Amino acid sequence: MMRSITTAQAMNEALAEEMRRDPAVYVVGLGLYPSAGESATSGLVDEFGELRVRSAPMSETAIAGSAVGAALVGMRPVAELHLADFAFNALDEILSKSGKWRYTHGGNDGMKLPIVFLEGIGGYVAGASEHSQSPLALYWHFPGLKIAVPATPYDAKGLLKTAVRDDNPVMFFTHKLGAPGPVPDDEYVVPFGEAVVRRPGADVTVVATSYMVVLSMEAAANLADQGVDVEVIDPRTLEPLDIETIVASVVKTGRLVVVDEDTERCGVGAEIGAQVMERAFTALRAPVGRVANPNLPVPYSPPLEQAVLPSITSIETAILATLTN
Amino acid sequence: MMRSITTAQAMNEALAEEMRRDPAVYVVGLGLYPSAGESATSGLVDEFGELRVRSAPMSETAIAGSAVGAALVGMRPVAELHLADFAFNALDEILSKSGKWRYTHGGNDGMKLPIVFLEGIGGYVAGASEHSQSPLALYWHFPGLKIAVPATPYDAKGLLKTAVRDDNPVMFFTHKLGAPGPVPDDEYVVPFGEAVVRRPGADVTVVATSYMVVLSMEAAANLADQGVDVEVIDPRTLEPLDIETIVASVVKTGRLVVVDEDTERCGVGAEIGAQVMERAFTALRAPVGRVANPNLPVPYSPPLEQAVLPSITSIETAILATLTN
Amino acid sequence: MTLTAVEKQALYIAMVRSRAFEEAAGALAASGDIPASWLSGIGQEGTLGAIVQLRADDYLTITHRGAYGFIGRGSDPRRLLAELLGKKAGYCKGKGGRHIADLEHGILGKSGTVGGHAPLAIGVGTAIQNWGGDQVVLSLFGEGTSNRGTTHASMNTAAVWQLPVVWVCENNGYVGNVPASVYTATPDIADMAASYGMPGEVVDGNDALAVHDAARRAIVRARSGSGPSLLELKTYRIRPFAESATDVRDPAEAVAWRDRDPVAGLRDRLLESGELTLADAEAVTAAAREEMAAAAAYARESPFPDPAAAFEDLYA
Amino acid sequence: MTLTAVEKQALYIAMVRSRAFEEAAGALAASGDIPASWLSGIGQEGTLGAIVQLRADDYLTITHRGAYGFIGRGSDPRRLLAELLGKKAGYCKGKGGRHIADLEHGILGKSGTVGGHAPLAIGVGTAIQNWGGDQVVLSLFGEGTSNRGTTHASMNTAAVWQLPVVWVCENNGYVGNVPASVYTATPDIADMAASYGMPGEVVDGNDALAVHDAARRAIVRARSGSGPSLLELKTYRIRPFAESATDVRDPAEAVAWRDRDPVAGLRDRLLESGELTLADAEAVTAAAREEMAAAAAYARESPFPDPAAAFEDLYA
Ligand SMILES: Cc1ncc(C[n+]2csc(CCOP(=O)(O)OP(=O)(O)O)c2C)c(N)n1
Ligand SMILES: Cc1ncc(C[n+]2csc(CCOP(=O)(O)OP(=O)(O)O)c2C)c(N)n1
Ligand SMILES: [Mg+2]
Ligand SMILES: [Mg+2]
Repeated sequence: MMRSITTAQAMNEALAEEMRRDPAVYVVGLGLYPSAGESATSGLVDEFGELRVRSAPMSETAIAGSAVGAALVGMRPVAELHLADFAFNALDEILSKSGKWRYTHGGNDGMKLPIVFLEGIGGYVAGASEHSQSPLALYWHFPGLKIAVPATPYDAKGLLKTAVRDDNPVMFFTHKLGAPGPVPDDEYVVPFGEAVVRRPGADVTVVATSYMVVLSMEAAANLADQGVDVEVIDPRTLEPLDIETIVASVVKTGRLVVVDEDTERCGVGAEIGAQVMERAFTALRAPVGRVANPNLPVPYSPPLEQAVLPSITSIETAILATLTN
Repeated sequence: MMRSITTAQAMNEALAEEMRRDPAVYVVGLGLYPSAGESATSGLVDEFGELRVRSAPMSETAIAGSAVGAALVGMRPVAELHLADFAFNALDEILSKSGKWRYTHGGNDGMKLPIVFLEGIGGYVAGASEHSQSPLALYWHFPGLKIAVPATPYDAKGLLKTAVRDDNPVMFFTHKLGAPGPVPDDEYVVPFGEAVVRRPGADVTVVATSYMVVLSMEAAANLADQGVDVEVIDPRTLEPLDIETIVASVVKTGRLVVVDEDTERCGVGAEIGAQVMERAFTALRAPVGRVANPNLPVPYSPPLEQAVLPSITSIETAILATLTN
Repeated sequence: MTLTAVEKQALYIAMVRSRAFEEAAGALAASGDIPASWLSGIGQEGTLGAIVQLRADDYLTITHRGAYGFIGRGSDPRRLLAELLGKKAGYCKGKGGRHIADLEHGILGKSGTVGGHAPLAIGVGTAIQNWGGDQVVLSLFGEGTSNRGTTHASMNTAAVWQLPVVWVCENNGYVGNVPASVYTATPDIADMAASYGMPGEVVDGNDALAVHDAARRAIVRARSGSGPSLLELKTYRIRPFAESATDVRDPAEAVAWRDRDPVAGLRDRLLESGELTLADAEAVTAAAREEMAAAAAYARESPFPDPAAAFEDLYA
Repeated sequence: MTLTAVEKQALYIAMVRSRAFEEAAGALAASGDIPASWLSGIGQEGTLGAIVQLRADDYLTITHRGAYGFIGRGSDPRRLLAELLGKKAGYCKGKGGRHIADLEHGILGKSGTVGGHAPLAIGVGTAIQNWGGDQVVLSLFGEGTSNRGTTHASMNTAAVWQLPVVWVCENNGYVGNVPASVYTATPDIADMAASYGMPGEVVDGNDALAVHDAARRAIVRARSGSGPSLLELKTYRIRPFAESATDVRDPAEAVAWRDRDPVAGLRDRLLESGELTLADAEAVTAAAREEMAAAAAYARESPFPDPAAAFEDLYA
């Protein structure tokens, strides 16, 4: 059986299932109860109690850092940091105390850090510069973190379950926007490192994650009317990255556009472009196109925000540019 | 007249000169007095007093954030954050309160943020994972910051003076290693955005900053013996980046290797490679080579550290690889 | 030092204008004219008792909540509302939305992270001290925000450097729907002052005159170079966390606090003492409502910025 | 509760072994065998009064300074020194250097940023509380580190959640060469406890028995589920900030504090009370020196890791 549910509901189910399965799993975050409205953690406190659904003082540092400490002694924390913008206050904890900790200590005594950091990303909601960011490249740049970027409720649920079971710190990013989608009743997981071809095509490869998949699919549909056959690939996780699927596609199409809501410089597009160049240099018939935020803070006013963030139009333009090149 | 002085001495001179020139300039940082040994701030307190050479409590957040507040009301702070690794505790202040602040507020009433953030970078000194990082891409990824990465005492002095006079936040990175070098007695400044060709060459373009320039020059010298003519370009500032000089070189050589001590993923090499691909796709005769930390924390033990960080050998190998490609 | 009748009237007018602004902003949020949400400060206008006594050359750091900081400092309501509507005429040309700066009135901008202002406040204090000026900076924060490390590091630094900062914690008892007992271990945030060897005082935040009095002492202290203080104003947020949010707090609480409305409270006292007539009070309210209605109309009619403006203002 | 003679002797032995370890590490730093530097804890061994009474299943978060945490918990000096020399046999296979973890003895690793451990400590406390265990976590930090936001946010959280954490501030009066008055506004870090409604106590950190006594109360409190406490140990670092650093402190200070050496102090008291004989004392010292000399030899002779090992251990 399939139902159509939101990403938040899908994540809520994933957390409840994993918390039932494993008593070491708990959730910690700001204002987790009493809550109003639907979120990934809504209602969990009723089933699991206040120790396993911990409403924390207002410190991202304490939330993220406590997750590290608990993980080191055998718990499996899910740290809800609300927005990626707020998590800048916890970057020492996330980058150095989580991502680098195991390696720094040589994996002492089988050290493990099974932590999931939940962060909301994305603009298009007039959130302005500090409630709209999608700093994927920030985390991908640093070693030791896995990175999940689901684009659908199905993937959000399946990837979150995988994240909770992973013995390493996982950054789990969900976008503020996104439609409900089909999710099976039966349990399932989505493995890390397996891209999905959202739309097969022969002319250009588009790589996109999260809400950018939605925009890219629309752009691809529009271009199909003009006879341009776009293949849209959603890697679902950036780390590990299913570069093989991307490279195979580029070998076929000869052209690549990476669509990313984050700022462009040293971004996801630069990295995927570099990896593709390294592996399929001769296949590339045009420079890798990058559709991204042109290195600006996200402005508040809707017309300005539209000008800065990727749009269906800007994706179409970039795709067409790789064809004329 | 030229003297040979260290980078720390050169920076010390730059700070003293700028503090004499402009009473709005002041320095704030951890443990600035009493100090022992030579640093960029040594002795300044004797001339300028404790208000303009502020020894701060041990909080990078307070140091960086106070610089923002002071800059907003007309001061020109130089915030000494010691090591880039420690500055992770001040990333909300640096990324959001400095880099994005002016844009977020639409430049209200001519808002300016003339701040210099000093950060030490670099490995090769058995500093281990949290005293060895060079997170250039972290800062380059985010909007609104300028980035200076001097490779010589000459540039350190001249760029620092430019940084202090700039009306925008400038990240100023200096490496733990580096030899003394010639610095004129007379006053000078080094402008932002002007690359230097450290070594002209016809076969391959190497782009490197900071201590990577030293290693790249040695690699180039070694390869010259083998008949490979390497051009080494030092951009000196990443933001603004003198991409024209780099592109002109690649148009000439057809081959590019970017050497960067930072982690590779979403790094400086990916970005420069992407920009070159966008502007000189047809000139590229081989994929852009990246010599960087292969996405690992910097390990402590010297043989391990050597295996992870760029070396003269790994640079030579990468250069030769682009030639055989 | 007691306030003159004129001073009290001025304070009252500021509170009424602030309330009227909040109501206008709330209406614009409800009508969807504000593309994001609005975090109402209704019920917390007692804080104006501190703000109105700042000098023109003093500084204020605000929070995410309410507009009394701007109104109390003399910002233009039209440009405030234009900003909230994302219009070009706004204080930040539509780029900031709730993140408003008004440097002319000593308000340096709004941080998206709560607690982001405290480190900025010590920077302003640094500047004042280095110039040898006698200005002060008044720095507001919520009791939830007291949890953050920035609050601690900044208060400590202000105390060590003896900076002219007046820390004002507006304790409205909640972070969103979560009561303070879930995130602070002691009932009084003012207790933090002991860690820094500075005065700490609990004040009835809904009594604007009591706030005025306590703030006066702290401001005098700061202005004279004797260093920072911490005031904790006990108050209550009447509206939900944000206009877009659902309130699950016990409604009886709001009812009880409404009886202690800081605006009505001051009005009643001034009427009683004869420092305000009923006619004057009504005129003040009517004028404020009219002013804010005009500001709302101005904001609504004002044009959006040109999309090309998105590419301006990053660097000075 | 008074300590038995055996317990006092055990404490004394731990202190002597710690001192001997420090001396060995200092010598290896001086000889260049340690590729980086060493941050000596000589003079601060009184802290062992708290550490030695932890149970085998308790936890400890250490600081950047000294090795008494490891020695007091039972870590192997050979593997500690091997790690400092970057050898494969070290606790972190040479990857960590001063950043050592010994999970077997409840030491979870070392943060490169000071103050990085406090948030970890509350996570360990969370785990204990969720399991319903009666372990405690003892969390050390320097008085300079008290300035950091992590310290505040973690103490507040520990207090709100009533976690079994014993916070121990080792106040040695300096951050590098900078005296405490330059970075803390009050003389006593213990004052911070008031902000969190938890007990705060100043203790003579060079009196290991006094430390033991105060820590015992805090540990009992934590173990029984009554929540965290803060102890401040007044002490002094005899060596420079790091072995590689120049000391510009007034040498008279060190002379005065040497007279209050915690190791010699305990020895003298035990000799006086007859709980230790001079012969035993000498034997303890000789054995410790021999043990640490052997450990140093082991570390020196031990092989470096294979460069290929650099590519292991990132992910579990
Ligand atoms: C660092 C950070 N974390 C979380 C948030 C989300 N947030 C916005 S307002 C707020 C509540 C702050 O509570 P308090 O300081 O008591 O102020 P109040 O809303 O009650 O006025 C929170 C958690 C944020 N903006 N910044
Ligand atoms: C976040 C951070 N800032 C700065 C440093 C550099 N540093 C290492 S130890 C130290 C001094 C800490 O002082 P204190 O807490 O009093 O400990 P002590 O060295 O006196 O034992 C500093 C500043 C660091 N490691 N981490
Ligand atoms: Mg509140
Ligand atoms: Mg100290």
